[in-house]
Amino acid sequence: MLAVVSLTALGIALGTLLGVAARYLAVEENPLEAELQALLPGSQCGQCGFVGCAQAAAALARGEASPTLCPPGGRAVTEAIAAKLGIRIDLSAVRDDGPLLAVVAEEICTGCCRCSKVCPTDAIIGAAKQIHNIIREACTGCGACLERCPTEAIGLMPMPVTLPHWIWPKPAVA
Amino acid sequence: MKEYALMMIGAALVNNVILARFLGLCSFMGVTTRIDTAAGMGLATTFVITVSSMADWAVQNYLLAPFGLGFLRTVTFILVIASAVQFTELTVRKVSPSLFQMLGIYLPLITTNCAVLGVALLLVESRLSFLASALFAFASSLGYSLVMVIFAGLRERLALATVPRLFAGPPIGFIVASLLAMAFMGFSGISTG
Amino acid sequence: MGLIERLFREPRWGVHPDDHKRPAADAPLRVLPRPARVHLPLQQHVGGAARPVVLVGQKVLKGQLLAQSQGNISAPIHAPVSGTVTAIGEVTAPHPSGLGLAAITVEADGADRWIETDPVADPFALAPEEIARRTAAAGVVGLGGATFPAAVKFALGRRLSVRTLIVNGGECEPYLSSDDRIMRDCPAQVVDGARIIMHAIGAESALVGIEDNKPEAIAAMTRAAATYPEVKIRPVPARYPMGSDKQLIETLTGKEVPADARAAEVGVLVHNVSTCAAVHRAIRLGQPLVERIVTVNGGAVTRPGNVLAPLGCLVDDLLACCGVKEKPARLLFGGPMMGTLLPHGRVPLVKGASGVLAFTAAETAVPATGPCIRCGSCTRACPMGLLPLEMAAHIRAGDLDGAVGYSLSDCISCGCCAYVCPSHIPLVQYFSHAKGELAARERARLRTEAGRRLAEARLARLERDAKEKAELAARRQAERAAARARAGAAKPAEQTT
Amino acid sequence: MMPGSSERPVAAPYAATANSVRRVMTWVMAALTPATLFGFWLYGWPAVYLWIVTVAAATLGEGFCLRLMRRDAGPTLGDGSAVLTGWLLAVSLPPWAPWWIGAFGGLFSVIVGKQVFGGLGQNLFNPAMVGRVALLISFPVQMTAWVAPLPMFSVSAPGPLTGLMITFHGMQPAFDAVASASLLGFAKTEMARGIDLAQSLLHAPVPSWYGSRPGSLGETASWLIVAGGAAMICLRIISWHIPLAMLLGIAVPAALLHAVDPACYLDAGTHLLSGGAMLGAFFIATDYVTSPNTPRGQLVFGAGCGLLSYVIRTWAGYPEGVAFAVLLMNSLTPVIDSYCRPRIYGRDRRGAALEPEK
Repeated sequence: MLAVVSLTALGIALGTLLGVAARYLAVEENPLEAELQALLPGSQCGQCGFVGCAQAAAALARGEASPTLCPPGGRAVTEAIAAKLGIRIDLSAVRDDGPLLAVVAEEICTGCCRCSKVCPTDAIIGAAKQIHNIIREACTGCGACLERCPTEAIGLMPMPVTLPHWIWPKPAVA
Repeated sequence: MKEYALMMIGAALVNNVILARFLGLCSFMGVTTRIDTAAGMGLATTFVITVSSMADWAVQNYLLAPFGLGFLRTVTFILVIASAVQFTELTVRKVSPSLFQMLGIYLPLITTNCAVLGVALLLVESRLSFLASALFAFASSLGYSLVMVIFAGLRERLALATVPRLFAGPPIGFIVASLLAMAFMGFSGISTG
Repeated sequence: MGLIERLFREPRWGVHPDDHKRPAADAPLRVLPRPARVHLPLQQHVGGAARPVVLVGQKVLKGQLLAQSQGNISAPIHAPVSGTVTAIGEVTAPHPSGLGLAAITVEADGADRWIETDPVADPFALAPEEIARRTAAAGVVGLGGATFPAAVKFALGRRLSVRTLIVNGGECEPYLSSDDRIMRDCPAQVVDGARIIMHAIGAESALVGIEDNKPEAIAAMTRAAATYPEVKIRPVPARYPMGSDKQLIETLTGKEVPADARAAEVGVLVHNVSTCAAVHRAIRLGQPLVERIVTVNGGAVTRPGNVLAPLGCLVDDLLACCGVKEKPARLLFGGPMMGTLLPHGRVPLVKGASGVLAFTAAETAVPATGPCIRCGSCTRACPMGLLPLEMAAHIRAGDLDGAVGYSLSDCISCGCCAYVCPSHIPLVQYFSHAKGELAARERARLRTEAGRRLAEARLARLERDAKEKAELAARRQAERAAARARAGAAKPAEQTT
Repeated sequence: MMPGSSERPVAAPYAATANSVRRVMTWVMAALTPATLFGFWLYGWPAVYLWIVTVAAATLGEGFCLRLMRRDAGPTLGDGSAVLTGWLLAVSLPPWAPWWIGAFGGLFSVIVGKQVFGGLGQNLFNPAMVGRVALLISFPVQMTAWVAPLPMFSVSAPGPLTGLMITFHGMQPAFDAVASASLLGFAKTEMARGIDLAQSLLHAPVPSWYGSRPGSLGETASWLIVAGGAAMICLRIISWHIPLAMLLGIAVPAALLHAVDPACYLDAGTHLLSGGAMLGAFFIATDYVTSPNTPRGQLVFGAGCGLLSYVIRTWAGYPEGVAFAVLLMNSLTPVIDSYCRPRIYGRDRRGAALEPEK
């Protein structure tokens, strides 16, 4: 009896203390989801399997998706998400061929305008019956246009290496 | 005075919680990937050990011993420790959200860190005075923090080393721990001598 | 050096490589025989590439503008020979990648006819802005290797009211002696150029820092500057990288340039001696920058020395002029410490190339890389006070952010660390790799951000479109309803009538 | 691409020092040679054999590990680091220790102390001291069996054959050299028996000025070790920071406590000249891999080594603390390194950009 009473008393006392402390030390919930969404490309391309970046961010925040989910974001986005979530991942597993660009094969393009309607960043220009073109600076390489093209005139290719973009190779480890 | 000093050195270095008593190995291997994290963990655990040891001393001497409730010791001690951990968790979350994130699951797990309960139980056995037990607990946890920080530094360097695949990961961690324990054996004999 | 000195007067930074400057430095200046054609890359400077203003097939005179500057930081390109523009296309860039670079090719006609120039008799009567304008129009850039447009620096100096001009005659790179040569052969031009720059930026004094391994240059410059008390010749200890801006400023003035800040913010501006001479020619003679002195040196060269060569001539032309003992195993622009590796000899001479080095296979042989033994040689040698061994260890493990934490951004790539490393670890390559990766990452981030903005704009547009369409539809419907109502109203009226 | 150059371009600088790991190791060995030769002379043939066994064990251990990892053993063994590890271990052993002490120590040093971490440059603890401490706590009897000096070629010294017997067949009790004690050990046991230093030192083994005293194989000739260390400092193989800080770290507390109570505490000179203080300060604590690499860090490290040596010698159970102190400070090296960084040009100590001074 004494044991029960003393234990209960102790528990109540400590619980009260903690309750008071919780009130004084309260913090707002971490707005993790919004922060994650800010890291994602935001092009809503759907390659991750979610409807859009907001849904992907929500899944990431719930821990239901892997940080490696975003192909257009590449390694950089994966790293940023992993850092935000505080998890370590093996980055070597993430395929990253560098940024990709969509290119239009001019001899096959029929100027149907279907691709430009789905491009999430409005990177495709061209009027009906005109050969379409892609603005390099705006293309995120998401590939949404690829499936839309009835003549398979669009392909992805790695961004060409130019002088200012050239990187010294990492020295071979002895 | 000299006895206190010797006792504290003994608790911190000679009978180090981690390296000589092999307590708290979970957090020793778990949160020592970075010096900052390990130092944070050390601080949090120092606080928990010191506070809960003092509280446990009071509980032991004014509640359990007078009423003959020795059989409730473990339960009550864990209750006290859990409360202290909860408090620490709230504080850390408020003061340093990044540390909170880095410590992750290991912060609430201080509750089950056997170093905490171990020190409290050791104190019961040694029947020290309140001041002495507070100092003993504090010194023990300082020794814990010291080893945590040292080990985190070593592991930061190990992370950059090209350890053979056979030993990479936990094996090399334990080898380092054993070498560290070997080095700490140099202190043996201080408190008794 | 005495034992006691070695023990107690340990220099705080840098290395002292074997300088190999002589006999090339002592050989009299030669002039390159006029090449048959020259290739002028449109980007020979920091900043935006120049935009061509000539057409293929057009006849040009020596000194005629070929491409004008584009953007705030840029420099024009002029024809170094008279002749015909034969192509505007790609040539191999002076870059280890061997990638192409847009260039104008001029076929020399052999006449070397100068375009009409506009000399200025008294530059000190000109407004400083006018000097900056003329310098910019002459295409003068930093000739020490940085190739920053000189006129942009003038404007910066004026804006931040710089009081001291530092003339960099350090030339600390081994093998190179083009600055040495220009100080020995035309000290008056250098001093005059320095005084013009002082006028242009409003500086009160000029300090000429010359490494003490060039006694002839110090003597010549002292003589030339004797009549101008504001120009002071200051010998500095020969120690690499004394020719680096930050180290020279600290040695001469004791001031330290804060991290991420420009030298002008501590009241000094640094210009190379060759740049001074080029400014002199641009203002006094009205001649644009079309030629430069370049050191041709290295074990594979028969008659090493300095050559006055038109820009755009090929490295092979320069080597042919000085003779080659054996096929060079490595070609460099600049010195061995920071120079640029060239993919082959068919690379045009650019404004920033102070030397062409041709090394034999024996000279290029390096011992195999070993593991880091943490000896700390690199730390002692680093003129920036960094920890190269830690940065390299983090980069090797793929932890670029860790390297950034060790202040990778402060690295000046001087090469001291890799030079002294007893394990011959290519530390600078690690750092260059990491800097490139970080820049690529930043580009990717900006790209992602731009993509997001575009996507948001598109969504907003689609929404607006849908809304407008809905409104339009609603209005149409309302109109139709109104019309029907009107018609309905008319009908009964009809019926009633 | 240029003829002769590979597909991957090599970055500047295209010049390199003549310095190499091998040269560094060779100089350290050269600096260690006089003290070692002195040890050979002082303790006779058994010392020579022990040295050979230890160095051979370390080299073989390294070669074996490299073979296991299928790496080319040639260049790695050629840099001399394994030999140096064995050598440093050998000179810190009791000169008449049985062969298996040297063999076990050499193998343990190189395998557990170094190769397990990935080889040269990756180890966290000084390999020689790892071996020494492992031996000391595993075989305390053999590791504290000191002999009185019996100079080679002197009448009572063991000859080459007897030396072989001593090293490989256990000690011969016929020699009166056996069962001597080092001064530190002597003082410690006498103190434990309640005899204060003023009394006990009267009949303590007297150290001679040139190092003829019982002790480790190569630790006794302090003057030769200091000479070797000074040579290394002049050659810039090591900097002065660690040795000076470490010797001060021992001498200052020793002098202070000796002044307070001469009956309880040995004087600073004795502390500096006995045990492994000198060898530790110049050859062991200065190991590149396991010591900090900034001057300030090295001062902290050296002082820590000295202080801990003194603490362990004076209060802990072991008579000699240099090896433990070095290992303990080795473990702190990463922490020291991360807090003692050099000031970066243009930044203050904390890494913030300086204010521009006009």
